[in-house]
Amino acid sequence: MQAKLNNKEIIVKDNKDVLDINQIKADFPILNQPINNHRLVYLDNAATTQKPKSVIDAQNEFYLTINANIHRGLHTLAEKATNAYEKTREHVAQFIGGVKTEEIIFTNGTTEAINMVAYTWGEKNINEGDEIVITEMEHHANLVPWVMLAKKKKALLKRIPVTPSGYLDLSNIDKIITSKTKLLAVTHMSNVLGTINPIAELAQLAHDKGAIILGDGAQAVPHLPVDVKELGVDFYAFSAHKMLGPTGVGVLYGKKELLETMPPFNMGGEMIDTVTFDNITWAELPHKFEAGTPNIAGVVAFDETLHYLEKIGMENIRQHEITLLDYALKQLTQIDGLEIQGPLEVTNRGGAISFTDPKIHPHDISTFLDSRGIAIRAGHHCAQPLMKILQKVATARASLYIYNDRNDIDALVEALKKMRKYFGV
Amino acid sequence: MQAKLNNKEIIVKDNKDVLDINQIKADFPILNQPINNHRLVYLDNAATTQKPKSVIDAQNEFYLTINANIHRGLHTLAEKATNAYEKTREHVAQFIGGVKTEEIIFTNGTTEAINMVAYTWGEKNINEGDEIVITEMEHHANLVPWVMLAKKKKALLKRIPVTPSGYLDLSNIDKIITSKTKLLAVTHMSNVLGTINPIAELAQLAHDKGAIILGDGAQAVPHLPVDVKELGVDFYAFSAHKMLGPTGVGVLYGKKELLETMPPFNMGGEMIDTVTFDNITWAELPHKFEAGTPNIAGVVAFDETLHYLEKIGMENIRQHEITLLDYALKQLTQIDGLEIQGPLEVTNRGGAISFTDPKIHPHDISTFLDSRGIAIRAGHHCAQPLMKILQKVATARASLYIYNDRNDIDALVEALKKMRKYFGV
Amino acid sequence: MSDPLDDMYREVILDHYRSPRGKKPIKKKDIESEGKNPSCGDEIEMELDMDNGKVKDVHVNCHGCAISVASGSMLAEYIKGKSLDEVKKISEVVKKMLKGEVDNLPEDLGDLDALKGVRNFPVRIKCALLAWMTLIEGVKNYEKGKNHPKASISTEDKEKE
Amino acid sequence: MSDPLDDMYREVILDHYRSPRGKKPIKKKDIESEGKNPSCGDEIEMELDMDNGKVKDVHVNCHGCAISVASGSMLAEYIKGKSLDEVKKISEVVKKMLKGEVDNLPEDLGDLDALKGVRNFPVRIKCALLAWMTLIEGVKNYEKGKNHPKASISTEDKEKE
Ligand SMILES: Cc1ncc(COP(=O)(O)O)c(C=O)c1O
Ligand SMILES: Cc1ncc(COP(=O)(O)O)c(C=O)c1O
Repeated sequence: MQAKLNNKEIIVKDNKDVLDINQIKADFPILNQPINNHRLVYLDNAATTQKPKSVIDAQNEFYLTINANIHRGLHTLAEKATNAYEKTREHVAQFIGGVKTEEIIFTNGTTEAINMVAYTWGEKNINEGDEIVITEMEHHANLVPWVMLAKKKKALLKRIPVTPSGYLDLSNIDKIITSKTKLLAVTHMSNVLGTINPIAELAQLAHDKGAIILGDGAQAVPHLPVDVKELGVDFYAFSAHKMLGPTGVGVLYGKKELLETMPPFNMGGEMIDTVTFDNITWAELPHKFEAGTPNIAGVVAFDETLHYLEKIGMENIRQHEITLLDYALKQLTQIDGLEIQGPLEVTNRGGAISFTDPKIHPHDISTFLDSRGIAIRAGHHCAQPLMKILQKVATARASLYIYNDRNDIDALVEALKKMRKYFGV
Repeated sequence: MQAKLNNKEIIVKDNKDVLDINQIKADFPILNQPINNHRLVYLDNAATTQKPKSVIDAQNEFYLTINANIHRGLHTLAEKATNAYEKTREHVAQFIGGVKTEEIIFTNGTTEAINMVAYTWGEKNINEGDEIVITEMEHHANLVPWVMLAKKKKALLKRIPVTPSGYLDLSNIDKIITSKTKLLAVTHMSNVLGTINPIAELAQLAHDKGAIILGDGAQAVPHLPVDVKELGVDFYAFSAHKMLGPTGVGVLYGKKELLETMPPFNMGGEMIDTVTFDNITWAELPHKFEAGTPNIAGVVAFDETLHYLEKIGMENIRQHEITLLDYALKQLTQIDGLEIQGPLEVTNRGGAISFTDPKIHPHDISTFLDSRGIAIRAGHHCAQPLMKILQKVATARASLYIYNDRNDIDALVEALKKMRKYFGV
Repeated sequence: MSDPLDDMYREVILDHYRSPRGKKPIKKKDIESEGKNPSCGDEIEMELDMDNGKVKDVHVNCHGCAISVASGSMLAEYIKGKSLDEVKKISEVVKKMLKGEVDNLPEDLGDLDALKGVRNFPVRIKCALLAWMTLIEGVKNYEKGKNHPKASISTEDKEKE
Repeated sequence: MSDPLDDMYREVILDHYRSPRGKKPIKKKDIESEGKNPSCGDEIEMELDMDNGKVKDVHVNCHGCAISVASGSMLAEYIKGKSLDEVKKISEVVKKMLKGEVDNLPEDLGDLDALKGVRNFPVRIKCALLAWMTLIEGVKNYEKGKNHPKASISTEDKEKE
């Protein structure tokens, strides 16, 4: 039973699930297993999500009926495989707001997508003295490539700070984004704090100074309705595995005008037009950026992933997470000694909840919770600079998705309440 | 029923299959379907291979029972997933001759593996005036990266020619590989001609001049027992999808001493040690070269792929293909007008058979065969320079694997015999 | 007749393939255009001798598969004597038909009708299109004025398609 | 007692965690070594005051999880008064035990025995190892001669492991 929502209106519902979670849970066979003699409570969704049966089946179906290499083949299977692969591209283009199909490039994940931009657009456009702007809450995937590019090109890396309550501090933004800025690379949603950043506003600021903006959508696309045209981003990257899809599939969206001027990244089959020993011309978009045999089965199964999400509805998913997040935060903030990182206003954040206990290391928290069947993540979450700013060596992180419900939160809260007693601190 | 083979002795058997093909065919459900009202005869194995049920099941099993992100997680699923992923790495290290596990880097395919070497080792070690040696029979994946690197670095790209009968012409090798040579990049088996190149000999020649050698094993590892230590290669690349494995998984083998001196390729999570905004230190091998979330499910299923191949035995697979190739060549050479490209000596070649008809374009050959259920490939096979040397715009290519038998060859031969009549030429 | 293969390789197609029209070189070349289909290796050269707004003579030289050769040959046969407007119109009609955007050719166009069978073989549509796209590009170029270089097209050029 | 968690977090481990030994800074630092566990963020600093071939005093400062802190604390308690040879021997024994290469500790080693429970939690073995690897590296460095800089180790350093 899916609730109808007023378009984009945000409602915190107190006593009712937006989604029929039991029905959804039934689509995920992995959830129906005991872990350490407890029901599995999977709260590590910011790391990777579980896959519904229909997505697993779609991948099987590909291998069992139409497996072939794509693009060059004239035989029946090759044609079917190519059509299925290209159908996903069209679907992705629709899913993120109706962009051109040739603006969608398949990669093996967000990390490769961002590196592709650094190696091609960055290599060509960043020069000595230029400025690249990132934020203090970036994942290493949207940080390390820019640190290294800045070093190599003698460009300046500047950063937008994070306020104590977990938001981007835009008070000095005029000093940070300047006419020297060439690129603003910013995460749409923080994987540590949950913060949803004002991408559209930042895009405007960047464009006003003649810079372009890359959005890291790894945590946003799975949890929010995303329209890259509304956001106004020039590049946008995300991973299928964080949104119920297969591992080894990612997407780089890039504006056609930009993609066309860029040199290719990896080189080999499919991405060339003509090749001699001296001279090479590149294939048209999007093929120019897809060298070699891609993860065909994964891309084909990603089509079903998008269908699954659409059937539930991204607005409903967002609404469900807000409601559950509200429920979770209300209880977690009551637990003795527990510190929550990141914004507490549910309408400005997603479902990644980082927390710490001054007396218990996050690893011990994670091990303790795991013994109760609860899967969370503990560590620096690939955001070491942010950890330093938070003055933590690590945090524990519980992160929500569509199959989580109040029972899962209750299990987490109950276990955390027993934890201090267990460790005797 | 698997024949026992004298170690590495090559025998052409006239009247007996080395493998129990019916039993093997039963492992591949996709083969059991009609294509255009005919039995599917899949002879496009050099492009990609079909997957046995056990490999498809292994991938399912991963998603249905232990799916989680790897390396950083402390919970039960994360630990199981990490162990499964790392088990494949150990298996691959064994499979190619017992190398160190940290010498095995997972990529998304051969193309990415070779580009990784170009972007890291190549970027660091190739300088103006240096020489890179390739051959005239390279696939674009082992050609375009070197053409572009040579251009960028003002290095000289030299090539080992191909003889009319399809072998590397080593008569002037002393003039080609010189003390200026830094890298020899050569395919172990040609995807167009089938030729198996003398990698060990070439490695010796390269090393004598102080150069290193990269072997493109995309066509060799699926079809031959390969021991990279015996071959003496410094780098070696191959793809899972061409050896019954999942799409989106490849391997770069690199000697530890080399990998250690190389800068990383893609940057992000998993491949760092410590990160600040100014300074970054890299993780140890092999993680330094595996940024972001890899194709976990694919890599895990690749372990089962190797088990499947080992159960049959790489020696037996080679023997089966030689026997079938011998049968095929004997008949194909009898067909009016058909020209075979590449060596005719079965012991020096694998099962990729390129052919042309002076009166019928390869595309028409392929369409005609497809209407009879026979899947072959027609085109330049990502080897445009070789096509020029062969003076063909394209060839038709039938390529064998373990599930092919004499019935498949008979179907091909019978159809080809009818073809000229059909086109009235 | 149930074999879709026969629907593509109709006798008239095979006839054009075996003895392509427009093979004879021409002297006066008002329109010059070349096209290629990189994934297939098909290549075509085309020259038109224009007289008083009409196509006086055509030379087509096509290396490729039966479909691309036959398509080029039919083109050569069809456009001879036609006005530039008629040429442009028929090119668009054939393009639309091959891409499945219209179902039938509007009038009786003789041999060209045989190209319909290609639609059942999506990967071969490019082959049939090559000659027509090369023609369209050549005409476009011609209309821009005399000093343009030879027109050229690749079937993988999305924008020009 | 069927919960393996209790087998790792034994009372003696939790006791060392709550009140770690070797916290007091020392003046004479003959051996200095630091270690870290980058994926966890665990960090340890260790100093040894050597006298006549024996460990006269130890200072261990560990920021990390219960296991790494307890392991460092037990180390501090155990090695005080031991000869360098004994220190080296016990370090290797603990390393082997944690990695599952030997089943039991050879003699009665008091609290150290409690570290066995960690073996059921493979991802936590690194945490227990950290202090011992840091010690081994410091001793190695010390034996090379006086002028070596402070030893340092990371649990992700394959070679040093
Ligand atoms: C010899 C050779 N090298 C490289 C490749 C590229 O492999 P992949 O497309 O899996 O990256 C191929 C596959 O066609 C090949 O045959
Ligand atoms: C915000 C953010 N960016 C990038 C990534 C990297 O994604 P992937 O590992 O799929 O490449 C992640 C995943 O952890 C993330 O949370």
